[in-house]
Parts: sequence; structure tokens; C-alpha cells
Amino acid sequence: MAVITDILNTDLNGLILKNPIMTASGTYGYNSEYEDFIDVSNLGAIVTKAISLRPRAGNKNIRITETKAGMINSIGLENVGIDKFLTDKLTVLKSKNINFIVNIAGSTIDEYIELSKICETRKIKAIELNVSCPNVKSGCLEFGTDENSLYELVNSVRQEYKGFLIVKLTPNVTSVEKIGLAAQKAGADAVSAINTLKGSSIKLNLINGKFQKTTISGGYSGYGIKPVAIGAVLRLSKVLNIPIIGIGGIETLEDILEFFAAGANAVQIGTANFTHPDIAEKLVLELKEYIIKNGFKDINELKKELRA
Amino acid sequence: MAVITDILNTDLNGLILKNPIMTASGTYGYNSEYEDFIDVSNLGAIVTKAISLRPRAGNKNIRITETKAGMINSIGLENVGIDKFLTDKLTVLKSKNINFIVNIAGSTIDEYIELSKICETRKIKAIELNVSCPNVKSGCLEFGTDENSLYELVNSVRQEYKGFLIVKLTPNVTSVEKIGLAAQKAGADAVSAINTLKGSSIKLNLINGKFQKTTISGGYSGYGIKPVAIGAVLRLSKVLNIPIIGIGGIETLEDILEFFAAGANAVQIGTANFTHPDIAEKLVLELKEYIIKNGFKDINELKKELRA
Amino acid sequence: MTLTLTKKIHKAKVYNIEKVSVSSYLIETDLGFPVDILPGQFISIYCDGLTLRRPFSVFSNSKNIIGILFKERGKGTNYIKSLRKGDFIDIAGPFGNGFDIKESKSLLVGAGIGIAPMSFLKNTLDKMNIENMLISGFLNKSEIPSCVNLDKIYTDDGSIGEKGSVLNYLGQIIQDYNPEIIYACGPSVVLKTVADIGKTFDIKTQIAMEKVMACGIGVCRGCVINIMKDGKVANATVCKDGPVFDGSEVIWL
Amino acid sequence: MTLTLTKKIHKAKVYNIEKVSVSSYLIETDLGFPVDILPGQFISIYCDGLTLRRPFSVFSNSKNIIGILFKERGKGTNYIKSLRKGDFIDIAGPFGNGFDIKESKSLLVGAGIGIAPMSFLKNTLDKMNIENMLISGFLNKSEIPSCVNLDKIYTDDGSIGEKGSVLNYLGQIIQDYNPEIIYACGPSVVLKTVADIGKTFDIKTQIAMEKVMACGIGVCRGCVINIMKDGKVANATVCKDGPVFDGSEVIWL
Ligand SMILES: Cc1cc2nc3c(=O)[nH]c(=O)nc-3n(C[C@H](O)[C@H](O)[C@H](O)COP(=O)(O)OP(=O)(O)OC[C@H]3O[C@@H](n4cnc5c(N)ncnc54)[C@H](O)[C@@H]3O)c2cc1C
Ligand SMILES: Cc1cc2nc3c(=O)[nH]c(=O)nc-3n(C[C@H](O)[C@H](O)[C@H](O)COP(=O)(O)OP(=O)(O)OC[C@H]3O[C@@H](n4cnc5c(N)ncnc54)[C@H](O)[C@@H]3O)c2cc1C
Ligand SMILES: Cc1cc2nc3c(=O)[nH]c(=O)nc-3n(C[C@H](O)[C@H](O)[C@H](O)COP(=O)(O)O)c2cc1C
Ligand SMILES: Cc1cc2nc3c(=O)[nH]c(=O)nc-3n(C[C@H](O)[C@H](O)[C@H](O)COP(=O)(O)O)c2cc1C
Ligand code: FES
Ligand code: FES
Repeated sequence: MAVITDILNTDLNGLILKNPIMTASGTYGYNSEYEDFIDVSNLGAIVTKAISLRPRAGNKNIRITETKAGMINSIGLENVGIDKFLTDKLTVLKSKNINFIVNIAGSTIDEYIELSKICETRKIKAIELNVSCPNVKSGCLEFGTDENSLYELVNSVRQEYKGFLIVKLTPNVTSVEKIGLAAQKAGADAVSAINTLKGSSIKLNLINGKFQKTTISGGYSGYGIKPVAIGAVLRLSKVLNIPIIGIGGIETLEDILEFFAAGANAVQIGTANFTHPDIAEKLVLELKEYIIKNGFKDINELKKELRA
Repeated sequence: MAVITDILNTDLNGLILKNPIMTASGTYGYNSEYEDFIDVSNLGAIVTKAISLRPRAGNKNIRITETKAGMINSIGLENVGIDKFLTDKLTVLKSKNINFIVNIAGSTIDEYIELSKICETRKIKAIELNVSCPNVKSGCLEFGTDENSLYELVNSVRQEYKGFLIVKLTPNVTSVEKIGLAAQKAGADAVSAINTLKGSSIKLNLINGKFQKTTISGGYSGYGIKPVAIGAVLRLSKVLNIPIIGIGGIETLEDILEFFAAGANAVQIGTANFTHPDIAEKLVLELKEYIIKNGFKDINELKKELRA
Repeated sequence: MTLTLTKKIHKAKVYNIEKVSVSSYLIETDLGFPVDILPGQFISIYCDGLTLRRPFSVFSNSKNIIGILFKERGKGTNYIKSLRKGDFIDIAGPFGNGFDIKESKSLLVGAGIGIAPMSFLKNTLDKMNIENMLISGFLNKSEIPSCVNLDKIYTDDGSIGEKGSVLNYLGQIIQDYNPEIIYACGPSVVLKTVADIGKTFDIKTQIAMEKVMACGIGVCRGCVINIMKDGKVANATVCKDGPVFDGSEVIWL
Repeated sequence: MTLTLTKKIHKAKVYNIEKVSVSSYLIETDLGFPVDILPGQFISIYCDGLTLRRPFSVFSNSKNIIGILFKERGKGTNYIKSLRKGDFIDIAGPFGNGFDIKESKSLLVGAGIGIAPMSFLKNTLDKMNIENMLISGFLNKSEIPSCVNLDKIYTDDGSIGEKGSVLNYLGQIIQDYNPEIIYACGPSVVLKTVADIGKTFDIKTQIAMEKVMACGIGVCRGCVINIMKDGKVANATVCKDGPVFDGSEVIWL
């Protein structure tokens, strides 16, 4: 395990990261696609696109649209599947000294179990459960919207997987606290919050008295969701005692400090990577400078002051 | 009942409005405070600030803050109470030919019942139930987040009140469809969606190594919530057969058309009134011009095309 | 003989904008017609893309021209600062109650950018031939707007006028000058001190409060403070019931 | 002998910007160093405050200057249009595969603003001494950018060149000109027609597709289309696997 030497080194109850800034699932690929822009090994970690047992083709039709304060995506979890990930991507990641967390997604508990077994065998250090996928058994309901389903899911995964287990919470619920508590009780090492908000957009084009409509329903992300994310982290931090990874609309160092103040121990950058492909590394550097300039001992002291 | 003559005249299953553009509760006062800016009688209707049985002082501390894509408020339902409303405000409203809808809020079902009785006696033509207030009996849970509580609430009000009954839905639930269906089943004449999203903001100010924090948790409104609102209206329109009043982040005519396309029969403007105090009237005029310019017969034909 | 704005929202034209201290600017806007405004009243400005309008006390009002003296803070004031002569500016107002001017010997206390409405008040009192003295505190000399006329200056670093906070001198000044009423605008610590000292010396005080605003017209209840009214604690909006309050009424948190 | 950008994001300087037709603009940006770019590759531009970068085919590339020919559509292009000489512009790229240039007699088909990469391709083919003909359709004369060299023009209203859609003439042109390969860029109806006609005449086609993009580098899977690969339907990203595809492979929805 790495010796903590850098002032940004972050210990998430056992998961040691170079710094608390990661990139969010679905926005950074599987591998090191962003090396055209930055030195990816400078990041705290990259979280892979959700990986399922078998490859998935994803949704047909329009998959992304811009909104005034962000974007909506309905990618439909297109991914190469775990086998291809292990053969094509994992070795590259390992060879490059890039910290990574594998985001996994299933449609049944059995799929999650199988995925976590594979991750355990392949010594994947940390996984993040994407529980915003529809639970095939219970119809259209997502695992992450029902505390009992979620408890069962996380508990089953916990039996198989000994590494660092993160559960990613969806904000599309009546009480994110209850869901977070279920994850904690089932043995999660940390939660990340939030996944995208449910949202839709209809773009209209009037042609000869008839409207052409482009409707997209999916996950809303970007700076417009930050108040919801800060609210979720704030409420979770009052009830949980495992670390919280804050996600949602982060674009600036100020945003990161706000998440720390709300109780996050680390953060993930999502949509902003699309807007500024070099943002994640920039924020790592800015955070370091901020700590030095303002005379804090290290990231831990900064966080302590932000929470005081 | 008014004869439908204007091309904007809107019939919401019995509630006849001059046009489908109203102003949202809490952003337009009780009365005609906006007459300094516009001719309020040009609006479809104004919805009053939530009125409770007894006057309420509202929250202490900071009540509003700006976010990048809107604002957060925690006013805490400060209002003059129903008695004062009836004596001071109602007569003025009636004398001015301003259509209005009374937004009511209680902490128990009995309070709602009493309020609706008063509205019935005073021949208030339409009321909107704000069900985002904490239900005192069930602890911190809001009426609007539980389909059974909501059914009971709306059903009780329906017994007492014969006028037009709108139930205002909160987006902070796992399934807005279920809540909407409960309102419909209990006898609501229409639903309005959405109320504010749960959100928080923490503003930080570093002074001599210590952070000054301004934390506000409350209702998030403004253009950043529009995708969530469009999503809610779209999903509600698939399951309900009562009219839907669309609310959330409306700033432009395009936004209004998008709500119609999603299935809304009318809309309410909230936060944008603060940004541009004359916006609601401007939008009425723009809507009218749009219909004429593009050769639609009237608002109904426009809506039909938008939904096609 | 000025007219009153019937519709209180207006696309005005920037008539002049200039830097008047190291951190503040004077912008003068041409409405095209004259408007009645009391010192202490404010206008609110739409700042490109921001949800909330930004409130500013009126600094000057003559003929068709309304002047605002403002300090650069964040996005909103940065936008206003970027405007140029001839640009349009979206102004709503005037809002609020303004000072209730008394024909009594007046002490005017400003601090920092709080000088803006006090300067307008002083000019008004001068025109009405009401005896007055305007004193104001600043961080240092370079913070003093070149467009204001002060009777006494205090600076934290003593770079001009007396050294130290204006608050340290207040008791002495009151004893020397013997005002019948004190008007004040500035950070809340200044307002609270003025209100307290008014009670001590039994002098009427009128203080101009600040609070983050959304509607600016008493509708959203976002800018509420507590005051004592008829012996009871009551809510009052800074935007409509204020921004000027009787110093003895305000309840400080 | 040009270098390759190591970090594919750059604050470039606007070297020149001008209106080149009634609805389009040419912007030339100075990166400060030369970059290798293939015709058909694109760059993506950050537009003030917008979440998604906007992709544009490269129109010209010589020395340190990359040129983009763009049509005004909405907020993004309005922002780019507002830039002035000397302003900074945030450019990422080059991205995508570009045309796979063959040493064969080439027909280049543009339509509307799709002319941008075709013009770049033509200049490249000319330099390589590959026989080619560039034809393009426009709404009318005033839509034709002054900075392009066309061999044949078609306009919907006949205000210049042949009257009618370029598509109506395609069969005839192919028979007359007898190209070995067709390259095309334009609205999807044009691309589909070119792909179909290529199949009919058994001519290779390469078409440059468009799709709304978020990442621009194959990561987000937002710009996926379906193609036939090894006899099976497969996903391909327009941004990374494209934007140029073999016309015979693309599956049209
Ligand atoms: C009645 C009144 C009169 C004022 N008169 C003046 C004046 O004459 N000259 C002057 O320089 N300043 C005046 N202010 C303060 C001025 O409104 C703020 O400086 C300005 O809003 C800052 O906006 P910003 O976007 O630049 O800064 P931001 O970075 O957005 O905010 C900086 C600070 O300004 C205040 N502020 C922000 N938004 C608002 C809002 N919507 N309403 C009220 N305060 C807000 C808050 O305290 C905030 O912390 C007055 C405020 C009030 C309430
Ligand atoms: C590979 C590629 C090359 C292109 N080359 C050119 C070119 O050389 N010249 C040119 O004028 N245009 C080109 N376009 C189209 C150009 O990207 C759009 O015109 C531009 O994004 C419009 O942005 P806007 O904000 O002005 O318009 P908006 O009002 O935001 O959108 C108008 C339309 O532009 C398209 N668009 C919007 N955002 C995006 C996005 N993030 N990614 C892709 N398309 C989007 C959509 O079709 C949308 O309906 C190209 C597009 C692609 C995908
Ligand atoms: C295009 C796109 C794809 C995403 N895919 C995934 C995914 O596969 N698994 C997952 O857990 N979250 C996924 N997310 C959610 C993000 O990881 C993140 O939680 C969310 O976007 C909020 O953060 P942001 O506002 O910074 O983007 C995706 C988001 C986007 C925009
Ligand atoms: C300051 C403020 C006060 C509000 N008060 C109420 C209220 O009393 N009752 C209610 O039902 N909704 C209230 N709302 C919610 C609005 O009516 C509206 O549903 C919400 O703001 C979303 O619309 P918008 O994005 O257009 O503002 C309030 C909103 C704001 C911003
Ligand atoms: S700002 Fe709305 S009540 Fe004062
Ligand atoms: S734009 Fe992200 S994969 Fe193409």
C-alpha cells in the first residue's frame, strides 16, 4: 500500500488514492482515452463505464442532447462486457499506474454476483455498483430505488467481493437516506452520490405547420443538478458513517470545496470532462495550489476546516 | 362562465381561463403586487402564495440563495393566514377581474379540510393543494411523497370542496406517476407539476484560515429544473386523464411549447417572475403572436399539433 | 416636478460609466424621462444570465439620469462594470421606502460602499437646507469614491482622515455635534452600533439594511428580518417595508 | 513536415474571421504550431457557457492556421461568429478518422455547409495530382461561400449553376464522369443517396456522417450509429470510428 506522502493523498477508509478527484463512470471510457489531453495517472482514480456480464448494444435513436444547464443521456449502458474489458483494457490500465474503479451493472442479482466474483478473482481493488439499472425481476423498478432490493443486492455482492465496495446512489427516490443506510448496513465500504436525475427534453422544429419533435428521456447531468447532489450528500453525511463520494455538476474548485463542506470525502467529475477534456487534472493541480496557498497542512486539514 | 372568444382561451376540463399562462404560487404574492409592471388581468390566472389556517412566520435565517441555474428558497411558508387573506386580499382580487387560484397548505388533514370548507363557503373557484408540507402526523414525511396519505388527503378535501381542485405534485419521489394517479383517483380535477426539487447550497468564504459557511437547504427552482419537470409531465401524461399544469424553469415561449408537447394543458411561471417581473404578460403576448403568425386556429390547435 | 414611472421596469441607456475608486464604479443610466426617487430607495438590475436581479441604492437622480455607485463583488457587478456608454441596461424600480427625512440636525454615517445612499441623502438635505454632517469610514484612501463629498473621513490604515473605524469615534462625534437624528448605511456591524448608540443617547436612528433579494417587491418573503412592532416581534421585508428601518425596531440575530 | 499536437486541447488565437456567404463564416485560428490533419477530421470548439463542445470539420490547414467554415445555427455558432481577430478560442482535436484517400478518379459531392470538408479534400487531392471533380448543391447563389472552388454548382432556385437538387443529377454525372470513388458530405438524405447510388453503380463511397456529440473521442457512446461489419450489425461512433464511413456499411434508420 502506498505511503502517504503527498498533501493530496486520500484514505477512504482503506482505499488509498493519490488525491480525492476521480472521473465519473460513463464519462471517461474504460482505459486511458483521455491521455490525449492529460496525464491520467495524476487523477485520484478513473471509474470505468458501467460493465455488464455480456456486451450491450445500448439504446437506439438519439442518445444525447444539451439542456440549458447540462445534458441528458440515454446511452442504455452500451459496453464491451466484462470479458473484453479484462482482456483489452485491464492490462493496459495496470501497466500505466492508473488507479481505477470498475463500475458494474446487472439486470439480476445473479449477474451482479457473477460480476463481483470475476472482479474478486482478477484482484480488482475497487468496484462501484451502478444500481440505476432496471431490476428485471421487479419489472421496471430500479434496484437503487427500493431499500430492500438494494440491501439484498449489496449483501450478496459483499459475500463474493472482498475489495473496496462502493454503492452508487440514484437521486430519483423519496429518501436517499434510507437507500444509503441500506447500502451501509449491507456492508458497502462507501457510497457515491449522485447518479443522474431523471429528465427529459423535447426539441421542436416547426415545418409547414407540423412539428418535428426530438424527445429524449434519460439521465440529466451537469451543473444544473449540483444543488440536488449537494443536498443528497449533506443529508447522507448526517446518517452514514462510511465515506461519501460526491458527484454532480462539478466544474470548478469551488464546487469541490462545496462537496467537501457538505460531507464528501472525495469527488467524481462527469459531464465537465466533455466540456473541458483536461478539467480533471487541472482541478487536481488547483486543489493542491489552494491548500498550499492558504496554509493548510494537507487535504485532511482542509476537509476538517470545511466541515467545521 | 366566460364565452370562449379569444384564441388563447383555455378550458381545463371546466376551469375556463383567458389563456394557459399562470404565475406560480410563492412567486406572485396574493394580490396584484405585479401591477407595477404589467396588467395582471391579462394573465390566465395567478396562484396565491400558500395560505394556511393560521398566519405563519416562516423560517429564520437565510431564505434564498442563487445557484448557477436557478435559486434555492426556504421561506417556510410564511403567510398571512386564511382570515387575513379573505378580508384584505380577496375583495381586491375580485374587484379587479383577475383570475386567481388559492394555494393552500396544512400540517394535518383536518387543517386542509377546514381550509377547503372556507374556500367552498367563500365561493373560491379553484384551489391548488400544496402537498409538499410535512405531514405532522407521519413525522417528517410530506403528504405528497406517499400515495396513501395523499389519497386520503385529496379525498377528504374533495368531500368538502366542489370547486376546481388542483393537486400540486412534488418531484422528490420515486414515482411521480403513482402519486399523480392517487390524486386523480381521489377526485382531483387537475394536477400541477412540479413543485421545487430538494436542493442545498453551501457558500464558502475563507477568512484567516477558517471558513464562513452559508448553508441553505430548501426548494430548488429555475431553469436548471426544467428537464426534471418536462420528464415528470411526460410521464404523468401517459397515465393520467385529467389536465396537467406544467411548472418548472419556464423562461421563454419555447419552454412553454415544450411543456405543451410533453402533455401540459397549461403552465405556471415561477422564478422567472423575479428575473423579469413583466415576463408572464410578455409570454401571453408572444404565445398569441406565435399562433397567429404560424396560422394555427387557436391554442387548442397548437397544442394538438405539439402533441401529435 | 418629476413624473413617476408607471411600469417599474425599464430598458435604460448607459449614459456614463467610470471607475471612481480602486474598487468602485459610478454608472449613470438614462431612462428617457424623470422619476421621483427618495434617498434610500433602490433599483434592481438584471445581470446577463443571472437568475436574481441585483439591488443597488440610488446614488444620484437628476433629470433623466439615475446614478448608481457600486463595488465590484462577483458575477453581477462584474457584468455591470463591463457595460459601456450607449449599452442598454435593464432596471427595475425604484423600490423600498427610502429615508423618512426629518427637518432636524442630522448626522449621516456611511461605511464602505454604504456611502452611496448617504451621499444622495446629504445632497437632498443640503437642498432642503437641513443642517447635516456626513461622516464615513473606509479601508484606506484609495477606497474613497471620487464622486462623494464627505465632511469627515476615517480610514482603517489612517491613509487619510482619522485612523481607525468610524465606530470608535461615534460617541465623541455625537457629543460634539449633537445631532437630533442619525441616518446610517453600511455593514451590519455599523448599523447595529448606530442603532445601539441611538438608544443610549436617545437619538432617533434610521438605518438602511441589506439582505439577499429575489423579487424586490415584498412578494417572495426572501428578505425578511425581525422587527419589534407594537411590542411584538414581527416579520418585515427589507425590500418593501425597508430597506430603511427605525434603528430601535430592528431585532439583531 | 508538420508536428502532431501532443495534448489535443489548445487555446488558439483568432487569426481572421469573415462572412463568406449570406449564412456562413470562415474563421481561421492560429495554434502557434503546425498540426497534421486529414480532410474529414474535425475539431471541437468550446462555446462560452455551453455544456457540449461543437464539432466542425476542418476546412483548411496550412502552417499554424486551421480554418473552419461554419453556418450560423444556434447559440454555439452565434458565439463563434461573435469572436474577433486576436480573441482566444478553445479548440480540441483533430478528432476522427478522416477520408481514406485513394489514388483513383474521384467525385466529390457536397451540399450546403457539407462543402467544408469536401473543399479541404479537393485541395488535398489536387496537391496529390489525383483527378477529381467537386460538385455541390445549395439553396441559392447567396448561400455559396466565397472561399470555395467548385467544379459544378446546383441551386434549388437556379440562381446559379443547374437548377434543382444535386441529387437529381447524380446518376447522369456518374455516367458522364465515370469516377472510381465518391466522397460526400451533407445532409443525411444526400449521404444516403450517394451510398445507394454507389451500390447501384458498384462504386466505392466514403461519406462523412453527423451526429450530436458530447465527448468527441469515443468515450461517451453518444454518437453511435449502426454499421454492417463482418456480416453483423455493429455499433460505431461517428466521432472516433467516423465521421467518415464506407457508404456501403452504414445502416440507415
Ligand atoms: C437594498 C440594497 C442596496 C444596495 N446598494 C448597494 C450599492 O449602492 N452599491 C453596492 O455596491 N452594493 C449595494 N448593495 C449590495 C449589492 O446588491 C451586491 O453587492 C450585489 O448584489 C453583488 O452581486 P454580485 O453578483 O457582484 O456578487 P455575488 O458574488 O453574487 O454576491 C456577493 C454578495 O452580494 C450580495 N448579493 C448577491 N446577490 C444578491 C441579491 N440578489 N440581492 C442582494 N444582495 C445580493 C450577497 O451578500 C453576496 O454574498 C445593496 C444591496 C441591497 C440589498
Ligand atoms: C463531425 C461533424 C462535423 C461538422 N462540421 C461542420 C462544419 O464544417 N460546418 C458547420 O457549419 N457545421 C458543421 N457541423 C455541424 C455543427 O456541429 C453544428 O452546426 C453546431 O454544433 C451547431 O451548434 P449551435 O449551438 O449553433 O446550434 P444548436 O441550436 O445548438 O443546434 C443546432 C443543430 O446543430 C447540431 N448540434 C448541436 N450541438 C451539437 C453537438 N454537440 N454535436 C454535434 N452537432 C450538434 C444539431 O443537429 C442541432 O439540432 C458538423 C457536425 C459534425 C458532427
Ligand atoms: C454520457 C453519460 C454516461 C454515463 N454512464 C454511466 C454509467 O455507465 N454508470 C454510472 O454509474 N453512471 C453513469 N453516468 C453518470 C455519471 O457517472 C454521473 O454520476 C452523473 O453524470 C452526474 O455527474 P455530472 O453532473 O458531473 O456529470 C453517466 C453520465 C453521462 C453523462
Ligand atoms: C420563493 C418561492 C416560494 C414558493 N412558494 C410556494 C408555495 O407557497 N406553494 C407552492 O405550492 N409552491 C411554492 N413555490 C414553488 C413554485 O410555485 C414552483 O412550483 C417552483 O418554483 C418551480 O417553478 P419555477 O422553476 O418556474 O420557479 C415557491 C417557489 C419559490 C421560488
Ligand atoms: S425580495 Fe422578495 S420579499 Fe423582499
Ligand atoms: S461523442 Fe462521445 S462517443 Fe462520440
